[in-house]
Amino acid sequence: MSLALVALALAASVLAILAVAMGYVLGWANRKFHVAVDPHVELLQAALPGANCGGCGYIGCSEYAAALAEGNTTVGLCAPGGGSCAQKLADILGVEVQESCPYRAVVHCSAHTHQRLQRAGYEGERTCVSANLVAGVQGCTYGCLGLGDCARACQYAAARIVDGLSTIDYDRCVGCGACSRTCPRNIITLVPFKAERMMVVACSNQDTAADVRAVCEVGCIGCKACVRVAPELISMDGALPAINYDHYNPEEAEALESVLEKCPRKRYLFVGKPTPEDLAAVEHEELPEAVTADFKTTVDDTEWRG
Amino acid sequence: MDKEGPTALERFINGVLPENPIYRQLLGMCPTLAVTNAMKPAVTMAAATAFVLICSNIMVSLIRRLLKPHLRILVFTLTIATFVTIADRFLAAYVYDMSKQLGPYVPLIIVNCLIISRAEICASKQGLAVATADGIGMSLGFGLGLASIATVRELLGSGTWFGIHVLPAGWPNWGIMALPPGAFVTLGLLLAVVEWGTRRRAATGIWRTVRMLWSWRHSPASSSSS
Amino acid sequence: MKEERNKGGYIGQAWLVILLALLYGGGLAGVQTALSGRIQQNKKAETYEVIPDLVAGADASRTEELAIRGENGKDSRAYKVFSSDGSHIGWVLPAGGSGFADRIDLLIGLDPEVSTITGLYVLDQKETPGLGDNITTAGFRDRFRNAPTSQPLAVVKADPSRDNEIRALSGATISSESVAAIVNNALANCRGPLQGLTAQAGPERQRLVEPAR
Amino acid sequence: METLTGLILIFISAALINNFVLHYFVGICPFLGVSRRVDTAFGMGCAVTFVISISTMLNWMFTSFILRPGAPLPAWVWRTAGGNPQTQLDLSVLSYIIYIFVIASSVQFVEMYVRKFSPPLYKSFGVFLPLITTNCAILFASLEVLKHMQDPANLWSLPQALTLALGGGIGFTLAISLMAGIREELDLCDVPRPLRGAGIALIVAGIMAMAFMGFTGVEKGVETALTSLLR
Repeated sequence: MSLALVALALAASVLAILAVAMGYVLGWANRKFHVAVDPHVELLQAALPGANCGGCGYIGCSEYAAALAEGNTTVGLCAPGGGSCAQKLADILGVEVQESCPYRAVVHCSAHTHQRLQRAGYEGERTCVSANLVAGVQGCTYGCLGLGDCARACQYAAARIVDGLSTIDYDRCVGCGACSRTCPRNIITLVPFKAERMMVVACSNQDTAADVRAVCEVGCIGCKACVRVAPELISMDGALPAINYDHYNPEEAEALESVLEKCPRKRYLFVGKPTPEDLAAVEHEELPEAVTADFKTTVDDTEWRG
Repeated sequence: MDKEGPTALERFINGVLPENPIYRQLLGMCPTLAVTNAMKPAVTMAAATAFVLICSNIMVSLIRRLLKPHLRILVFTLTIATFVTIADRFLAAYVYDMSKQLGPYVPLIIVNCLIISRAEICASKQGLAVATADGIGMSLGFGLGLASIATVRELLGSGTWFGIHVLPAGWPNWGIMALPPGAFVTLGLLLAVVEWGTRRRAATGIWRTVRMLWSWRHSPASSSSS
Repeated sequence: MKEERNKGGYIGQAWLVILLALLYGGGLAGVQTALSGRIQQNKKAETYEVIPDLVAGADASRTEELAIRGENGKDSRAYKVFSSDGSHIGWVLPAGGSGFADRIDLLIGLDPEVSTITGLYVLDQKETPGLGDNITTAGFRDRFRNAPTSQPLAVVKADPSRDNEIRALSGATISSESVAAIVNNALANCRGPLQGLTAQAGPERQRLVEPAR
Repeated sequence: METLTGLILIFISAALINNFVLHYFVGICPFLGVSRRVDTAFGMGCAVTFVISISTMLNWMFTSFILRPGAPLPAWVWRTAGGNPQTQLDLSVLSYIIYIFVIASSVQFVEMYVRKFSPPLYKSFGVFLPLITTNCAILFASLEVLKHMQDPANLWSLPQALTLALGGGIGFTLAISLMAGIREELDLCDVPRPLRGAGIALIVAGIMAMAFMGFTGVEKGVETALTSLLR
């Protein structure tokens, strides 16, 4: 037979045999090495938003789904998913949703640039993590640097730098905790929001009164007035008061109001969704019309992976 | 395929400049660095990649309905490997010295991320016309990228362009340009230049022409069926 | 039920892969038979074009390819070169070895008695551009012409005093030494067998053998 | 003795002198993409070394029995088919398709195996495995082996092919880990706007390639040293 014919037949048959062999081996391996994946996990993962934001304390949605399947975590931890997602998870697992309040980010500093004293002219890299390495960049060694690491880290554009201070937009914040992880000074914590607006300690300076007054016009001087007013709610953590949110009861407003008047530096703030009065205050300002990107390519928003 | 999916013309324009495989998507880096020490090998590689990319896009979009999800990658690789072997044998037969100079980089087109990603993103989902247009556009963009890097490296490296002496004889040839470090640095700087160019997007005229094409495609009068 | 379909079906599932494998295997074999003739031609032509330059007065089309067993037990190819009137006028010996950066492949032209080198050609090299790759220039290759093969070639920086010394390329000493080393190895390995073949062919004119198609 | 020096030479040349990434430009996509942090880079390097060894071993077997000119299988088939012994039937045209087929299947097999038997290992570098099928370094190693199997006189044995694969893999891990270390420092530096991301990574890779170029020519020195040492 001619060389061409035999070559053709041999080539085709070698490839076909290889395909069959590999198909068989892979099929066998697929069955043999089949990892017993709990069917629930896929269903749970489908119900989760899949943002892998870490708000539930697990590395990603798949981790949270696996933990849910094993049943050693509660249903409502998914901050971005919110109530609807919690309900879906509960249906899959057949448990009822216990009421768990959403966690939101809170910045424990409220001094704007003009209120911070002894600020050095910092010309380095415009990121908090770099500025934090420089010793005398700012009088207060605890407070917010205002260079926007948290704003960059937030997937939901909830954290913004307003006049040098990181402020959280509670309409957008889902409590994923990305900002609290990136802040080099660790002054952003996640607080369980039992009500629309919660009272928080808006300072994290642990120094004595004299040092605080030297570096900040509004910092908490640790005078313990608040602890005397509401001992079971507030306790001193070093030189700084800390609210115990388990005992925090949003209904009994008068106790909270009394703490507010007693505090000489007014460092107890109510943070949360804007109240009707706030909205009325900004009624007359017209909003900048949203500029839509004129020429978008699929490449622009893909995270570059080389 | 749903009607408002990308039309053939849009995929073609996208492939050449806005989503240029080398400068914007950073795909197919291995051949880009390896063969661009002179124009002739770069153009040959671009032609070979074009042939493989277009044929594999056509083939994949033909059999896209039969594909099983978990065997998808295996089928793509087999198809691409076949067309690469055909291209390699064709080069060895008709352009032997170029095939010797390109050496192992012609078979390496098989694992060129550009071709597999186009097969995955576009060809296995779109119709024949869109897939072919995308193939042509992407290979044109890839060729453009290769040619630009090869021009810089050959001019600085040996003062020639396609072998013709362009720079004056007094030009000291930068031997480094033909060597690996030259390749890395040239590509890095060119990426920076393109990045800087696209940043000043509104000003440069080129984007106005592309936007005009883009708006022309949107207007109903001209929406030809893809 | 998922288990069932999977067990019986994993070859069934892969029917598309097998079908494509058959199709592509056939296609490639077809392409191979169509183009292999031309590729063989190119490979052979690459060596045959150079033979007239290596052995003066050679007629490339009459060259005959032989397989000889070298002293180190490894057999390699050798080309018996005939002039246009059919008389045996020399040998061409392919040789290869490690150069400065990567492998270097050479063709060495020798006279029938394998006593002097009549020419040298560099087939393939990846030496440093601008320095090492000057070994392909005629200037360097001609330095090997008429060098004796009795004792190994030595590479010297200054002007060669004895006839088996070759002047090195400025700035590419290691490349020059590598080329000389490759030539020495090839000659030491194949000089005996080649001389044997010439002697065995003997004085009468070598009958002309149709060169391998 | 001679084969030992040969193996050491192949290893050193694949790992340092002709480094897969910095000399032959293969495996650049993961080299630029995954080298953000040293631990992920090292994980990627180990995954590549592991897969490159397995696939090169399998591909060596296919090459030596089917693909090389004058391989036993086509010769036997050609004899039984009664073809004249003058011409030779060789299947080298199938080499690319068989190599990539073996690589894709072995990556899938390794992924299933690692997922079943060592979940922690799978958690650390399992995510890289699908990325490896489109990695040029794996195929390049098999192509190098094929290049050395063309001349029936001096064929490469399995140890030699395996050493090349291991050397290449370790060279790749070395280059990608060095790159990751440098790029972690780069995050705190003030890189000009257009150079951010790929631009600066390539320039740093260029400087690293220049450093690795210092190794060319070391092979001859090592060769002479080893031969004199072992004599």
